[in-house]
Amino acid sequence: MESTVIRIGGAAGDGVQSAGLILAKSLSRNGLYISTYNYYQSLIRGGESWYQVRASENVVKNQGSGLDILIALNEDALNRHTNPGINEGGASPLSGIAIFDGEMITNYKKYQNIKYCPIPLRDIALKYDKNSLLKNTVALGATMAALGLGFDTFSGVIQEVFGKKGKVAELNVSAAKDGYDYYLKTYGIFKKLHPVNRKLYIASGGEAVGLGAVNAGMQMYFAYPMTPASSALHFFANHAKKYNLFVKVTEDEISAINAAIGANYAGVRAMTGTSGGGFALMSEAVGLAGMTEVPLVIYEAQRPGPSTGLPTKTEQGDLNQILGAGQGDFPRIVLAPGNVTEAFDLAKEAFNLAAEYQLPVFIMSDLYLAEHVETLNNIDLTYKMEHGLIAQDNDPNFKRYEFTESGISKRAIPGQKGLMHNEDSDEHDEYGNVVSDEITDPKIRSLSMEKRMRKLETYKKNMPPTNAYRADGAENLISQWGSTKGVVEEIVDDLIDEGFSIGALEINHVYPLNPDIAGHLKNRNRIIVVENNFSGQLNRLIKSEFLVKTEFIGKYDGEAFYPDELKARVRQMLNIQYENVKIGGDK
Amino acid sequence: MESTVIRIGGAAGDGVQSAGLILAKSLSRNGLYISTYNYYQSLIRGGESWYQVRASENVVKNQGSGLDILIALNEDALNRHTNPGINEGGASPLSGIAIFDGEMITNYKKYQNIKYCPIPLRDIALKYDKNSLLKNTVALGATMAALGLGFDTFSGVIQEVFGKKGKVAELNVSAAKDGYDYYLKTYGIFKKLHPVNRKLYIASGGEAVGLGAVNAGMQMYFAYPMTPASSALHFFANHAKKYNLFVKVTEDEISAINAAIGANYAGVRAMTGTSGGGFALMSEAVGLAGMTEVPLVIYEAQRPGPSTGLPTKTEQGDLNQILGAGQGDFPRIVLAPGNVTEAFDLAKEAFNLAAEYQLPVFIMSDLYLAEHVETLNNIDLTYKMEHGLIAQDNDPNFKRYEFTESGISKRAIPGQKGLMHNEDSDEHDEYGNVVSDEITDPKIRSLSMEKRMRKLETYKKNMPPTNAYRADGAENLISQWGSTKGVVEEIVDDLIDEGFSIGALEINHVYPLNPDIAGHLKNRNRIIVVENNFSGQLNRLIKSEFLVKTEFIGKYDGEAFYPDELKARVRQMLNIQYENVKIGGDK
Amino acid sequence: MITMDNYKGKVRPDWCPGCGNFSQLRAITEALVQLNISPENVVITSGIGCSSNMPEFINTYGYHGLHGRLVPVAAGIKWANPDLKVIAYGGDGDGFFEGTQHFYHFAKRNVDITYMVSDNQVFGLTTGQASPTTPIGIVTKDTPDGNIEPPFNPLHYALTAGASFVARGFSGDIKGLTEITREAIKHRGFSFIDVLSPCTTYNKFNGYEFYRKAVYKLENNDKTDFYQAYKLASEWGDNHAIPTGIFYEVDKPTYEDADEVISKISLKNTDPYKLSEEDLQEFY
Amino acid sequence: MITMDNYKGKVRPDWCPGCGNFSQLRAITEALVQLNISPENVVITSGIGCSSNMPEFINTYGYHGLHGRLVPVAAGIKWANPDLKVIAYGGDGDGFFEGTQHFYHFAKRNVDITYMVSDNQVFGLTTGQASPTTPIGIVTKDTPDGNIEPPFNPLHYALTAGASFVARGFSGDIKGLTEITREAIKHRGFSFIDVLSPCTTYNKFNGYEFYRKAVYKLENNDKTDFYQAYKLASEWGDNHAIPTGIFYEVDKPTYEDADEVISKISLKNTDPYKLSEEDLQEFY
Ligand SMILES: Cc1ncc(C[n+]2csc(CCOP(=O)(O)OP(=O)(O)O)c2C)c(N)n1
Ligand SMILES: Cc1ncc(C[n+]2csc(CCOP(=O)(O)OP(=O)(O)O)c2C)c(N)n1
Ligand code: SF4
Ligand code: SF4
Ligand SMILES: [Mg+2]
Ligand SMILES: [Mg+2]
Repeated sequence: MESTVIRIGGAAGDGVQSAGLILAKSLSRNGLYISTYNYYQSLIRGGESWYQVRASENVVKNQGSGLDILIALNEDALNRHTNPGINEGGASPLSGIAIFDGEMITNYKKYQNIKYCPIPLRDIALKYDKNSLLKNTVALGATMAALGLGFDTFSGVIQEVFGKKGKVAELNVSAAKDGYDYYLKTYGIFKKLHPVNRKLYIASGGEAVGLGAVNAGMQMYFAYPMTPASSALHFFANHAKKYNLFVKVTEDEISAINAAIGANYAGVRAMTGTSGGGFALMSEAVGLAGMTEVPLVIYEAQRPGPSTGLPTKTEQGDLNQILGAGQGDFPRIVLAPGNVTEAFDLAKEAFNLAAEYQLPVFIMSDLYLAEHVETLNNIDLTYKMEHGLIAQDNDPNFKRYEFTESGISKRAIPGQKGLMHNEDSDEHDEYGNVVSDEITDPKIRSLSMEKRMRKLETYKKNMPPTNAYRADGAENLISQWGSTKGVVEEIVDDLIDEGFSIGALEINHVYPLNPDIAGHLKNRNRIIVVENNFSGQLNRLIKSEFLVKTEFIGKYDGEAFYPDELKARVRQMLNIQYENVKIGGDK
Repeated sequence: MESTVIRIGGAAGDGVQSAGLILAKSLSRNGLYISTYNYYQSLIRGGESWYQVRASENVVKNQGSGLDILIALNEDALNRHTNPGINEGGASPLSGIAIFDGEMITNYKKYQNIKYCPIPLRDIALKYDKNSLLKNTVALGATMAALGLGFDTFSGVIQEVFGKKGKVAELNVSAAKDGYDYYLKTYGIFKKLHPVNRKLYIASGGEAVGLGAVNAGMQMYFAYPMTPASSALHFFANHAKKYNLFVKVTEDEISAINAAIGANYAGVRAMTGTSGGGFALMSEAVGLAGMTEVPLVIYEAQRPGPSTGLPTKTEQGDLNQILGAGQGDFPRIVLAPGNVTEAFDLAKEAFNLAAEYQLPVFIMSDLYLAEHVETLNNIDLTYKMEHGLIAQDNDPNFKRYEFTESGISKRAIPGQKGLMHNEDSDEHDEYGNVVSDEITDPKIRSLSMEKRMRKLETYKKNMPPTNAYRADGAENLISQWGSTKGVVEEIVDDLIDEGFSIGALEINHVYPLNPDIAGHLKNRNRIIVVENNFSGQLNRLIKSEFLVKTEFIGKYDGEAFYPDELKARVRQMLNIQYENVKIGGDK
Repeated sequence: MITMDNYKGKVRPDWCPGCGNFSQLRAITEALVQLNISPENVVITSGIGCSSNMPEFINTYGYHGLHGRLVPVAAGIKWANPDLKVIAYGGDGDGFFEGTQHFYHFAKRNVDITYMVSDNQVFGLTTGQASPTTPIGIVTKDTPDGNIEPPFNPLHYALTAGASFVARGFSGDIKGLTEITREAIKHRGFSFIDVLSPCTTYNKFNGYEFYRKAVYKLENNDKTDFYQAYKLASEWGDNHAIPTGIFYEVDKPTYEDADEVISKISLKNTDPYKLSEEDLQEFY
Repeated sequence: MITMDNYKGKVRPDWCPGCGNFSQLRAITEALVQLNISPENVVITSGIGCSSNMPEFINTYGYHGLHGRLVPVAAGIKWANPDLKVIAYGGDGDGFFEGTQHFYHFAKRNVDITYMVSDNQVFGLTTGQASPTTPIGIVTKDTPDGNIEPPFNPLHYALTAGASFVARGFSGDIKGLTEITREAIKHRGFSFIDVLSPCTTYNKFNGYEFYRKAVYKLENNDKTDFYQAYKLASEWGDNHAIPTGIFYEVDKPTYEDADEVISKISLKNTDPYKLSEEDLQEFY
């Protein structure tokens, strides 16, 4: 797909990320689709950091391979991103123009395929401020010129971003203009992008989950800060007053989830969110929600484990944890949005599912999805809030856990007249009374287990169909879940162009698996499961559920898949003779 | 198998359990194998409770079906256990003799196949103590008479049990003798058991894990009390002084596991233990041990979930939780003893595995196994403590996390000279230095992941062969894990006698699955997986690993399988035409 | 008019004869009746333990959750719906071991709930292990050589945390306990009551007899004097040396008062915010 | 003779310029040197946070574990091997939020370890959210409308718990901090040091300037007077109103002294018990 990739590289503290965001916004305001990638360290200052924006007239599904424009804020960045030997977990080295301060950065190796465009960033910035803080703005101005875009849209963004600071905005606009003019005059347009007249929104996955939750009527959020779930926390905190949200950071994750359970039990939509380590602490309470049948939405943004792992990197390694959380068998639903737009949509869906089925519903994201910014595609703000089954006040026949065919029983909300009852983490009968107090009733126990588990059977009948992508009649199928959607779909397009017969299957309803997947898996030559983890956690689930042979492609170096990288691996797989997958070897 | 089942039924607080233990001990001292079953409520007083002892000259593999002698301590117990319609989760009603106080219990329904043997228990007891506390002892005396066993062995047990109380022991012996004589005189021997001249030991699974751990050199135990893990805690606490054990109950399970990690890191064998809910809280720290490669043995005694569930009942519902505990992929080993003897053996094995592979090793038990008492079979106290790889003091080339072929690297214990290093929950390089601080190294990250995960491949090559039972050439195979071993093996014997071609496969090394299992699964007509849970958690693992069709038999009413019950279900399955297992239906 | 009958639960309490929890059930019920509160507006949350079985035995809304987690659940409910009276009722193991952190932080926040602990100085439900309040030297199932863990002082803990109402009751004095409970429920802010509650089965050291002789009632203490309260809470002995009653009571803003949103509206009774196209503007 | 060089770590600290943690690294190292302790006999455990990266930067045994769990890890090590000096070093979020319960109960047990908190009143590593010690009103990433959570007083907490050594240091006074640290390490029992440690990046409210003017050194305070210590710990203000130094120090038995087993032997240096046939007798 025709697209342009611009990368800003520097050290932590250099303002790489905010410059990147301005760039993304500016391109988006030109009517271009964008997708970004944020590379940083678990470190406050120093360390390497970079931010990449990919833009196109068409929907941009991932951060992209290739690199057209590099803004290097220090020497290290210039050398690193131009060196063809260096490959940051799949990112491409530069083949295009390098924008940098030629007076500050002098010691670098020159490569043939690169046009070096030094600009006196600091000198220009010094005109406006003695600390030359506006260097980045100058460089961004130059970039807009290199892309042949007009100055006005860009200057609008600058004004908005620095607007609160009045004078500061003005200075930034002037500095940007100087950069813009200098570039145009000195080097001329590098690669012309064409603005499209349409209004596009951009957001990170964390913000999109937040927007979706608010759209779904969420009124309370409980959390303990943890990267990369914090983008949602910050979204809620920043919008608490505007959206009437109660946002509470508790002393730990255990408290957060128990408070969220209390709130949902009391009839208000509440969510909790965390990353893998914090979620581990929550796992006991997941079972509590499962047993007492309290609706609960849990947002889990993954980062590479085990343990503290790589706190600022990405991975999809927590599916086993989510599926295993809490002792004993109980129903749960796991959703995994494939991109920012789906993050919004599935957050909305999650709240209704929780209310209708009265169980814990997970929204699984990961650092890549949660923190990178992308164009929101077809945002629909309409929403029908499903309250699920609620008993009528004073209903004389009310049984909180009635054994129904669907497995779903009527709830009663504290404050409702004449429906006082007990919700119990101990096994209980239809009324909520504990079955093991005087004498255990093995029969009732079995019926209660079956009643709860039946909810999944009911749900399976009502699940939306699984998303197949160009998979009709394809000999080969790539299956994925979560944030690898975009990269998989893009390489499917490319591989079809190369003559391969291949399609994709996006499993964004991860648990329970939709029975319709069986049909999608049938009659394929090979089934490749792509996951951003080591062991193939979805792969294991697919195999146990559908007993099909699969091949697995994993990535566990902390970075997301890049299209070229993944394409090469899939192509290689398709080119070798199909051998029986070794039984028991899912790696 | 020829065996005799004796059951004592009463209310919580009636001393049912202690009477049962005396009975078990007395039969064991007669050289008989025994196995018991303990049925009680999560309630301190009142409520129904019973204790069953099964005895035989041959190895007794489970609690047994059938009921030969009932000691009913109250009316409710007499009526309940004689009623053929009542079936406590699989337990048999009485078909034999009922011993009870005919003056206290008068209101009961009579059944044909039962011989009613009223005895003035209270009157006899009153001779020795005005509160008639010795009733149970009188009844036990009667039982020994009914079984045609001599009085002396029994009286020896009584003396030992009440020995500390001097006079009390004497009174008990006299009361027992009265019961013995009364029964013999009035009713005569009911079913003669033949003492065998051999010395047999009996223990609960919790005690056996404790003994095994001590045998393996465990010196520290950290826990927070939780049924049914407490039998191990109490064992350790009671033997702390004798065995030089440091036993600490901490403020919560999180503290317990972290302290155990500290202790193991400091070079002392330490264990932590809990049940499912407590384990949920520990799950974050499991990943810590995995990442820092600290040896750690975790004892998890399951009870029925979800959540608080049935705290005094049994189930095998935590396998998913154990396999999923902790974010990200890291190696772990899961052992699941099939009986009390294996609990001892696998506890010993667990500590060496933890030390050799430097990872978390689980001993999974359940309430049935942990709390019921059984004959210890071939206890071997010899032990070779494997310390695993330890660096030499001042080794200049020491790399704590060296990338080795086996995946195992040398440890260094604090206090060792010249080996100071950092063990880190963040991803680290071979030296233990964090890889993400200044710049993340995707390459090192991948190598570290692979190094850790390689330990499982190394281990798979060294695993002991999987235990098959009469499975050679059998058309059908029952596979199981943990405490269902005995009941499965017994019904295999019976079904073979009935003419079926069937064998059993005991998977007591549950994770990773031994590759040799593939061979065992080959060429079977049907593979039946039996688990004491709802969803078939091992079944799922087998299917994903070996891609074989299986049928599942689950039990989730809080009780263990009884042989007759399970036999009937398997027989029925074998008798119906084999149909393809519905794909995706593991229930 | 609300009567005791309105609160009568459908399940008969299955505590052991003489168990202190019976008194607490009685005291809570009486206090609610005296305050004329309707059962549908009361929620009792609990942890896991003998004490925590309470919600089954009283006709209110009940949430019998996890060991140690009753306080955050209670706060979640209160924050969602300020019209409810929320009482967290649990054990000493429950609240002073497993839930240590929540007790402190929610007391500090001065959330408007009542937290009552049935302090029997032992783990009851798990059949008699040492609890955080078990005295030194006591032999229990997990301390066969005598407890060596220094006991936890619940009143000191609550005071230091900043609870605005701190009291101690005794199950043997239902009248006194009822009064304290009533005041606690009436109190605006975090009210904490530690109840000396005999466990007739597993606590063979401090039972009714001991306490009857040991306790005395606080009178004329300055309930706003923190240090006086703290010192009184240090008193312990066998001859009328254990004070009962309200140690500390001050009027201060609750967490709910300070929060921008719930100080103004009840979330339960307010429709959620409706997102509009305009709200997307910041993402443009 | 041990010198600073013996403790020089292989990894250069990557804290921000001016970060308070540099001072604590210095103070701990100097204290260990002054006490002539060999690096192989020191273990530093930590949680997760900027502060908790410490073990990487010093040449001792280091265990960089989980957020909030450094204290139980430290105790486990000490109980296994009494010959080691064990220092737990973490953040305020780490110790006063996530690890609240452990701090209290291990202090109560008076385990012989040193616990130092780098109290920067903010979550540093997660880029600036409110911590348990953030003052009311402060705007942070997760309190954009100003913090309303009442701050946690670490000294009160440690005192109430029963820590036998309670002190406060200031990163701007390395000499004073070193002295306190040395005394804490020497102290037998649980020693706690709260260090006022500026976060130059995220704490824009209480930095070096503020503290330089605000702190003063405790002199002639009666370190065995609990209430004096408690009252001193309540003092806070901007004009030499914040006391630093040792607030409380008493000599009392440690948990290890009370335990039947480890009061007598070092488990690390004792062979595990060897089971014999005789031990099976009780199972006969
Ligand atoms: C996470 C967890 N850990 C442990 C338990 C086991 N458990 C149940 S009740 C209890 C202690 C009961 O003591 P307490 O809280 O004092 O209540 P009491 O029974 O004395 O009223 C424990 C440890 C549990 N249910 N959950
Ligand atoms: C269980 C868990 N929850 C949350 C986090 C995320 N986290 C990492 S550091 C930190 C707080 C850091 O603040 P503090 O403890 O004060 O240390 P500082 O960085 O200020 O030194 C948090 C919340 C985590 N790593 N683990
Ligand atoms: S064990 Fe103790 S606390 Fe529990 S019900 Fe019986 S008397 Fe009450
Ligand atoms: S963010 Fe603050 S605490 Fe963290 S290293 Fe920087 S100055 Fe230190
Ligand atoms: Mg208690
Ligand atoms: Mg901090």
